[in-house]
Amino acid sequence: MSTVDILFWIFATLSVGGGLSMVLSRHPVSAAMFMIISLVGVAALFVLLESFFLAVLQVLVYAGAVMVLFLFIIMLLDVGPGASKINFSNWKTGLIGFGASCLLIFLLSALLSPGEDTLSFGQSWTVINNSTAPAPVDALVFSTDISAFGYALMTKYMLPVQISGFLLLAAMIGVIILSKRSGTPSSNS
Amino acid sequence: MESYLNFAKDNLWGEIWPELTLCLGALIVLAIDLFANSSNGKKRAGQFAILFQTILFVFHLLDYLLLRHTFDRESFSGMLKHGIHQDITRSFFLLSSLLVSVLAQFFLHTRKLRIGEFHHLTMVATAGLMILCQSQHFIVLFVALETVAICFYPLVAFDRESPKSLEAGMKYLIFGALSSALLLLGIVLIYGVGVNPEAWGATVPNTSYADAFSFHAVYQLITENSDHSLIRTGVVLILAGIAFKVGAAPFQIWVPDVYHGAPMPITAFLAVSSKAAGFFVLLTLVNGPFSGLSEFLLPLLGFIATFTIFFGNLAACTQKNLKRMLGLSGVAHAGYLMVAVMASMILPGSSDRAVWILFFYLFTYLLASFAVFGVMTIAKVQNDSEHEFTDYEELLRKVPWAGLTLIIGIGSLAGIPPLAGFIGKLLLFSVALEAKLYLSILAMVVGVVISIYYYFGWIREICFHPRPVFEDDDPKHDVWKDADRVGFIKPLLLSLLFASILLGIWQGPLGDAF
Amino acid sequence: MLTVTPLHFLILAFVLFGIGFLGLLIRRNILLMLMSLELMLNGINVALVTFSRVGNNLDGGIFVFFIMTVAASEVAVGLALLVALYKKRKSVFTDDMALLKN
Amino acid sequence: MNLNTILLLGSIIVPAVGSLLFFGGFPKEDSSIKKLSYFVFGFPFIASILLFLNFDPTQEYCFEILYSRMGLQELGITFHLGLNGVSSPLFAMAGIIGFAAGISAIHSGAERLRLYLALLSIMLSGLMGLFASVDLFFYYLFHEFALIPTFIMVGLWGGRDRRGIALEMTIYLTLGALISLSGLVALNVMIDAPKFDFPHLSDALTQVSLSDRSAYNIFGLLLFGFGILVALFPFHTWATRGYDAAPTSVSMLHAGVLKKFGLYGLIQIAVPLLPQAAECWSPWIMWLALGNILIVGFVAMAQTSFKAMISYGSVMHMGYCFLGIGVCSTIGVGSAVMLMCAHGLSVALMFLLASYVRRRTNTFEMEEMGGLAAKTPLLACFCLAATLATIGLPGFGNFWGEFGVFLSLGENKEHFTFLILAALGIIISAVFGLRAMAKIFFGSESQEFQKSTTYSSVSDLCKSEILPATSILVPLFLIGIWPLTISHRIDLEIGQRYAEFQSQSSSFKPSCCPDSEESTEEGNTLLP
Amino acid sequence: MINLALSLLFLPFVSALVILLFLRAKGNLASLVSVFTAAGILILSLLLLFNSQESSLVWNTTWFTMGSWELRFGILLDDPARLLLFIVSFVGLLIHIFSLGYMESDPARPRYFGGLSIFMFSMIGITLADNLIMIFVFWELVGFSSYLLIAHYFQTDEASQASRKAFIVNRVGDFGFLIGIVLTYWTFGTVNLGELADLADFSPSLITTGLCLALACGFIGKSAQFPLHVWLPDAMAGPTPVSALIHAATMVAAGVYLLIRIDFLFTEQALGLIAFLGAAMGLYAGFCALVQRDIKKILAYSTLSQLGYMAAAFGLGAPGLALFHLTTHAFFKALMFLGSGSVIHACHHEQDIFKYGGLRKRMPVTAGTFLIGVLAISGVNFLSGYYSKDAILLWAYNFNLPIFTLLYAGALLTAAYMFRLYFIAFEGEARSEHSQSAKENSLSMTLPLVLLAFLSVLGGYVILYPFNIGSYFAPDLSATALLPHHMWMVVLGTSAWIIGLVVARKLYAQVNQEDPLSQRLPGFFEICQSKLFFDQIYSFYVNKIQDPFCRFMEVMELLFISGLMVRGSAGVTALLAMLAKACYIGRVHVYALWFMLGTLGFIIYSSGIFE
Repeated sequence: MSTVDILFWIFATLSVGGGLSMVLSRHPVSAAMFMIISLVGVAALFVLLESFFLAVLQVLVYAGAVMVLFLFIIMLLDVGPGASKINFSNWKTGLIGFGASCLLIFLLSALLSPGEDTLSFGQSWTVINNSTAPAPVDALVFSTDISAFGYALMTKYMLPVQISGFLLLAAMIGVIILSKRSGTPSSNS
Repeated sequence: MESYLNFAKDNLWGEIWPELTLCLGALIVLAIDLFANSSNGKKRAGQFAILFQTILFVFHLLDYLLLRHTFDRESFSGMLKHGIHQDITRSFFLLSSLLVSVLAQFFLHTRKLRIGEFHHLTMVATAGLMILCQSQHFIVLFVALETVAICFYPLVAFDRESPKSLEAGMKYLIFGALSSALLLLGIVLIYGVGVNPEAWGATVPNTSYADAFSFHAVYQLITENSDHSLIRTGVVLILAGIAFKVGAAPFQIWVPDVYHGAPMPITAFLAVSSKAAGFFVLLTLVNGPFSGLSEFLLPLLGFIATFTIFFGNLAACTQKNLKRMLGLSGVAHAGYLMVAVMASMILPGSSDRAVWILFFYLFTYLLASFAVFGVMTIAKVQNDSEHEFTDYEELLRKVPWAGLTLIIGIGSLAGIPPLAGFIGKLLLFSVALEAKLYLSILAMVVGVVISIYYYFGWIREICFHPRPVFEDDDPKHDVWKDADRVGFIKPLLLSLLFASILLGIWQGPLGDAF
Repeated sequence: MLTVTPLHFLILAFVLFGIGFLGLLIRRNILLMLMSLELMLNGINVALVTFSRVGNNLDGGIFVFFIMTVAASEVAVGLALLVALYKKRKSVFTDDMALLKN
Repeated sequence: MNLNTILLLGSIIVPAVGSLLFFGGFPKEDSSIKKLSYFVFGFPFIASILLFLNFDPTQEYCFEILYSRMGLQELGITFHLGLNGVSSPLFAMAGIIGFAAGISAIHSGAERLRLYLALLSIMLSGLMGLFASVDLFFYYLFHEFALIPTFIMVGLWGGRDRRGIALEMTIYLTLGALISLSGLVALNVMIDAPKFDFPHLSDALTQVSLSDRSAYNIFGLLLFGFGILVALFPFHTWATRGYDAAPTSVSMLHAGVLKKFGLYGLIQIAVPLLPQAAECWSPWIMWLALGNILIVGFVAMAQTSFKAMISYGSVMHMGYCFLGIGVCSTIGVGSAVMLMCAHGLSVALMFLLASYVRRRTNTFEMEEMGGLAAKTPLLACFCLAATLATIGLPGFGNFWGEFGVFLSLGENKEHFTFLILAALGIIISAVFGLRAMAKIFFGSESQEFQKSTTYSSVSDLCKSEILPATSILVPLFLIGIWPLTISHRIDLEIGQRYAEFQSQSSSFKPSCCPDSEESTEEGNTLLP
Repeated sequence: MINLALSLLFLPFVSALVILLFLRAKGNLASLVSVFTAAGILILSLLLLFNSQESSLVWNTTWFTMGSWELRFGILLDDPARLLLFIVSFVGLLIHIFSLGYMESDPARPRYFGGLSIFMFSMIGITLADNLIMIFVFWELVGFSSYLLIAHYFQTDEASQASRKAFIVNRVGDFGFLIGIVLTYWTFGTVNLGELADLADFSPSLITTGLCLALACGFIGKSAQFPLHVWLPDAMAGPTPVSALIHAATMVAAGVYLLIRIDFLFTEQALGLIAFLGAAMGLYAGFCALVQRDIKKILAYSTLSQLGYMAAAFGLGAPGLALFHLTTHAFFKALMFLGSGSVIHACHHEQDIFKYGGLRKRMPVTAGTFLIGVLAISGVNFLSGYYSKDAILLWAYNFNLPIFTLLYAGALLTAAYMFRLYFIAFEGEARSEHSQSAKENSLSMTLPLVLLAFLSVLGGYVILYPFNIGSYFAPDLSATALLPHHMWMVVLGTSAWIIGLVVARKLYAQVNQEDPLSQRLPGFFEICQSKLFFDQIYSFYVNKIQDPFCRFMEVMELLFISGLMVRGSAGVTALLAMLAKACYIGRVHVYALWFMLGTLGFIIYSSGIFE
């Protein structure tokens, strides 16, 4: 059992446990806190997978921005545990949901089984340290180098990046529409 | 860094000029809206949007019909594909967007809602839809899909003073996000096998495409490994994501609620553009990357189609609320269209009949839906979400042109000859027969017969004498006051009506394709 | 205990996805539903990164980038909707969000 | 394009244009509405009769019009009009009934008359087109064209429970139309003829051989689809309820003309194209037809309302047409066509006269009438003539059709049961027909009638009422006394189509006697 | 020649059309047109009869074609046709003339005379038709004209009922006739009478009992034979001249004429059955006639009985005798009907014979001619009835004793009820005001009576018939002449009418308003009165079986087709629709469950479980 293994189990427990606690917690604030734990766990897993840039993004965007937004809204709306009537409206739905989710996880995990025999992941589990290696002509090779991301985004994925720009604009406008009082002066009355 | 430039060498932005122009137009609309002070100025933003889209539509038609007869080509490292199908879908979305804008202009004005933002979002969404249908790459597909979705969420909830509208937006958002999660999971599974086939016991395809998200690569992967369970699961999950988009069972459940709450032009937009986009993507997928799995997918699609037809029609029968009814009837239409998709899988070929028939059907659906939603838009129902049968009593007598338009629109949706919708259904029947999809035809026949109940139930209200009103009933709010003063909408609806009739009798050169 | 393999990461990813789904099914609080959705996307991200790492391919990593973007915008819009809805209904619970039904 | 083709096209287009004018509110004054509608309904009437007279039986299709750029090239759809021996009498019939229905509509005094006339002329246009279409797609299209206005008209001007009935009728008919449409499309797809019209399909069938199984299935679809549209026995309830509720002109056009759509389809398309399948299905057709004759006949006897009785009677007589088709011989099918023409005229006349009766008594209930003949002898005359025509008295066209059907049933020994049971129908129809006559016109006046408000003002038929009734009765009578006018062209046409059956049926025993085969042949040599 | 025949056929048709279309309001003109038409018919038919030297006139033209079936409109003027043509035109004219007087004050004269013309047209059609289908066409048409004329007084419920009954009962007979024609066509390949005769000669094996019995159904219906006889007495609700023309002289006789035309198609068994039925009818009708009070009903039953004689003669293989009796019967029965018409007219439409009495003094011509009719029908020696009826009796005596017995009993009864009628109506004292005030009618009514009386007397002398007319029954009569037991038959025949006369004289010479028989033999009277319950049986069938059955069918139709099939499927749809609707409860997490289940389903499907 290597260090990586130990770290994996720790972070796996963190993320899954955080997720479960989030789902089951009573208070929205604590749910948000558990969520942050889970997200940080996932970020740590990204590190284990040597995707350092994504790990950073994960912490910044999710744990930093999104969850803060959540907390902000929770505070704004002032929904405490008192406002939450019951978490499971009735145990039947909860049971069905729980069972269905377990089945889903089981099915998805079972899918991976054909790989087990033939796959020995240890071989491909080498630390990649080729930050300076030139990108290949026909494929984007995995790289820990942030610049690889940058280059890829600005060349091959230029179009999606541009679309994302509009996506963000649309989201922004959407939020404005929903938050700002009606734009036409006449409707203020 | 130079090595990366290879990827950028065919970023041919000129190929997507309509999308770019549309986005530019959207920005200009926003700008006009921003700098306009008076309500008149805001209105001008809308007028500009309509004008802009009209010009773009005409110019786009001219472009590919007269200037550049289109041929199949790719750009952006094979992420986009352009060709006659894509040009047709672009025109479809442009037309639909234009009609939405026109209806919205009236709708927003009467409801005193924001104008600029609405048009902006509509146009961006349309651009996203156009990109979506050209994409040959899962990342582009996903991003475009989400752009559309992100535009739609606020649009559905546009009337922020109405809890129903907001609720519809919320529901749409939750299920949209859920379905995109399913779609993503599917993509990821396929990607996982694609990047490392040996690890999953799959055959390595002899491919020149190193990008595992690319449709070409996926096509080769799937052709080589058509019985790989991970791939199959990925494919069905992607289908689940798209089934949500088109409103096919069992992911149809959100449809009536969202249609119910959404503002009328957006209901139309959802019903037409969003659904059509789903089908265009579905066609691209099942005839492209997933074509190796036809055998496996057909029974599933057959089940989806049948279930969708029955569920949509049956649930629509009991609806009193017209928007819900139309939503469910749209579900049924998705079922019919699913049959066309199946037929296109059975009868392969790049420009096979089934695809054209699907296009034609969607086009007739567009004409009919906008006729119906157009008339519903001009109805001054107190609450936009609550259109009831009784609001349309004796419309034919009160406002003859609107009544006639509505009847023709409903008739075309129901597939009554000699309207365009009938030709669509006829072609669908013929192609389904050719593909020997007898069970699906049976389901379609039964479905259409059930649908007569609610379609003609509505026509009945429009034509016939109302039920007797009792003294103690509240005097009804006059829905049809000033229905003649709707400006540009009247000629627009009448031309839709005319087109629905004309296409039903004479298809002319359009028919050559079938 | 076995050596950790990519399989573990994948199973973890699916577990996260499943927990997210579970949250969606059993929670009535829209805030928590939105969080659950985020959790699902996180699971996908883990899977994607694992595949990307194992397949030695950067496309997956880049996809994660886009997914994060999308997730963030969705949350933004969703929360804005929630606030607007809260103003109308004074509640963040789905039970109070059932105006649209038969 | 000579005069005949102009007449043919005109008889479809004039009503369509007329309906547009009515919709558009073109003639403002009542008098000009009347003038226009006389023209709109009169033109097809005159044109169809002229075309009937100009018909040249030697050609396959007379007065052909062909426009092939209608679109849908893959399905081979073209705009192809023309008349043949079967369709020309039916076309004339449609013109005649259309005229009568139109005139009665003009004088019906319905509310929103302009809309009524507009819808009626759409219907007429569809009916004229239906029988003039060679192309099967347009044949179907025109049918629906005529069908849709019935929904609105039943709902707007119908009788009791009109809203429900209009919807029920439409759903039912859509079911039938869709089933038959899938049959037609299946035929098209499987045969894959270059054009979707009858001559091309039958040409293509000689090259492509359809498997027995699919031929059987397609015929089944066509049979039940068309069967629903024609009110074949278990699917007849829409008709009886619908006609009962429909306004007069609609009942006339629907029961008289539109319902012939399905039979026409079976005769022109299904049976000649799929003869083997027709043979297989023929027991089905015949048993169900017996259901029409006997069961619906008995139900007709139980009716107390005059109009309901007519509705049931009209459905009952459809059974004879089906029997004729079920026999699949020239005599049977030809007689069925003959009966279609005559039945259309007589049923339309009955509905027309029922409306006249109602106008005078304010009711359809026969118990509340009686002795009307004393006040309205002319109406009684017309009604008697129509009733007798319906029950197949010689001198009216119906007789020839029914007799021919009976005759055709005798050909095959296996059909003897059908012959006996079907012939019972002549008694059944006489019973209810004459009972109605006796209750309405004969006997003493009922107390309800004497008390009714209209009692004092009851008068005999006026000119505007006589005109439509006469225009139907005269042709019916002419066919009856000189049937050769239409029988020879039907014979020529059907004889060609059913030549195959003729050769097959010679292998049947031609007579009912076990040892008669040789002796009949010998016997034939004796004939001059 | 042929033009003559065709104009003969269509003259009354044109006349009917003219009257019904243009002369609806002009009673006098209409009646004149009709009478002149009848006169024209007589002239034309006489011209035809005396000009046609060939044994038979054959002509035809295509009328209807359909596949292998070609129907020709043809004329066959052979011996029986000539005779019937003569009877129809001659009796027809007389009755037309009589009607002029009888219907003088009727406001609906045009309808009446139009109906008569239609009848003449159809009757001549039957006479001349050269094939079975054509006969059937005119067969139905006479049925129709009979319906029309019976319903002349349509305001009375009686006429309305009777006309319907006549038509429907005739239809029942026609049902068999129709099937017979169809069978004939497919057996012989033709329905042309001439060709049929040739074929039947050539291959007798084709003839079957079933076929000819089916054809005979037509006869049974039209000639009102057992069991379809019920309509004829009721048909007396029509005007009396109509009863004379249609229901005595011509139409009902057409059934016999039909049998004669197709006699070559009959087998032994069929003939035997017809003979037996006829003889039984002769007796049965006699019993019924014995107790009737209505003068026309007595005559109607007497007609039934005489038709029975004709049927018996035909069944015994002597169609000539049947036709001979038909001829003489036409004369004397028309005479009696017209006589009764004259009485009824004079007595203000009083028809009960017990309300007459003493009419001999007031209406001498009517009474005298009526007596001649009574004597003729009773078979008084040397009158026409004597020859025709006794010939039949002799024939029966020689060939079939049981049938003879029946017929002879019938002959006794005939004399009894006829003399009963005569005594009650014409002798004694007037028993009502009407009969007291009765006066002899005008010339237009008495002239036909006198003419017919002459014929009733002379009609039996074959020698008087021109060859063209009497040639058909001549052979059979000469065959009868050669039979043994002539003298014995004279004795029997004479004793029959004398017994009848004596009994009637004894019973009915002095009567009140009551029938003396009802007091003397109440049981017998009741049985005769009941007419063996035929009417009750039929009305039981109609009211208790047919009507409930129809209502039952209606309920079944409502229940199973409208209800179970149509509403049922709608109900199932509605149920499913409610189920589908119930899915929409508006809760997000329930909707999410759909997604979950869908996803699970999809994944399970992808695992290949369903393959």
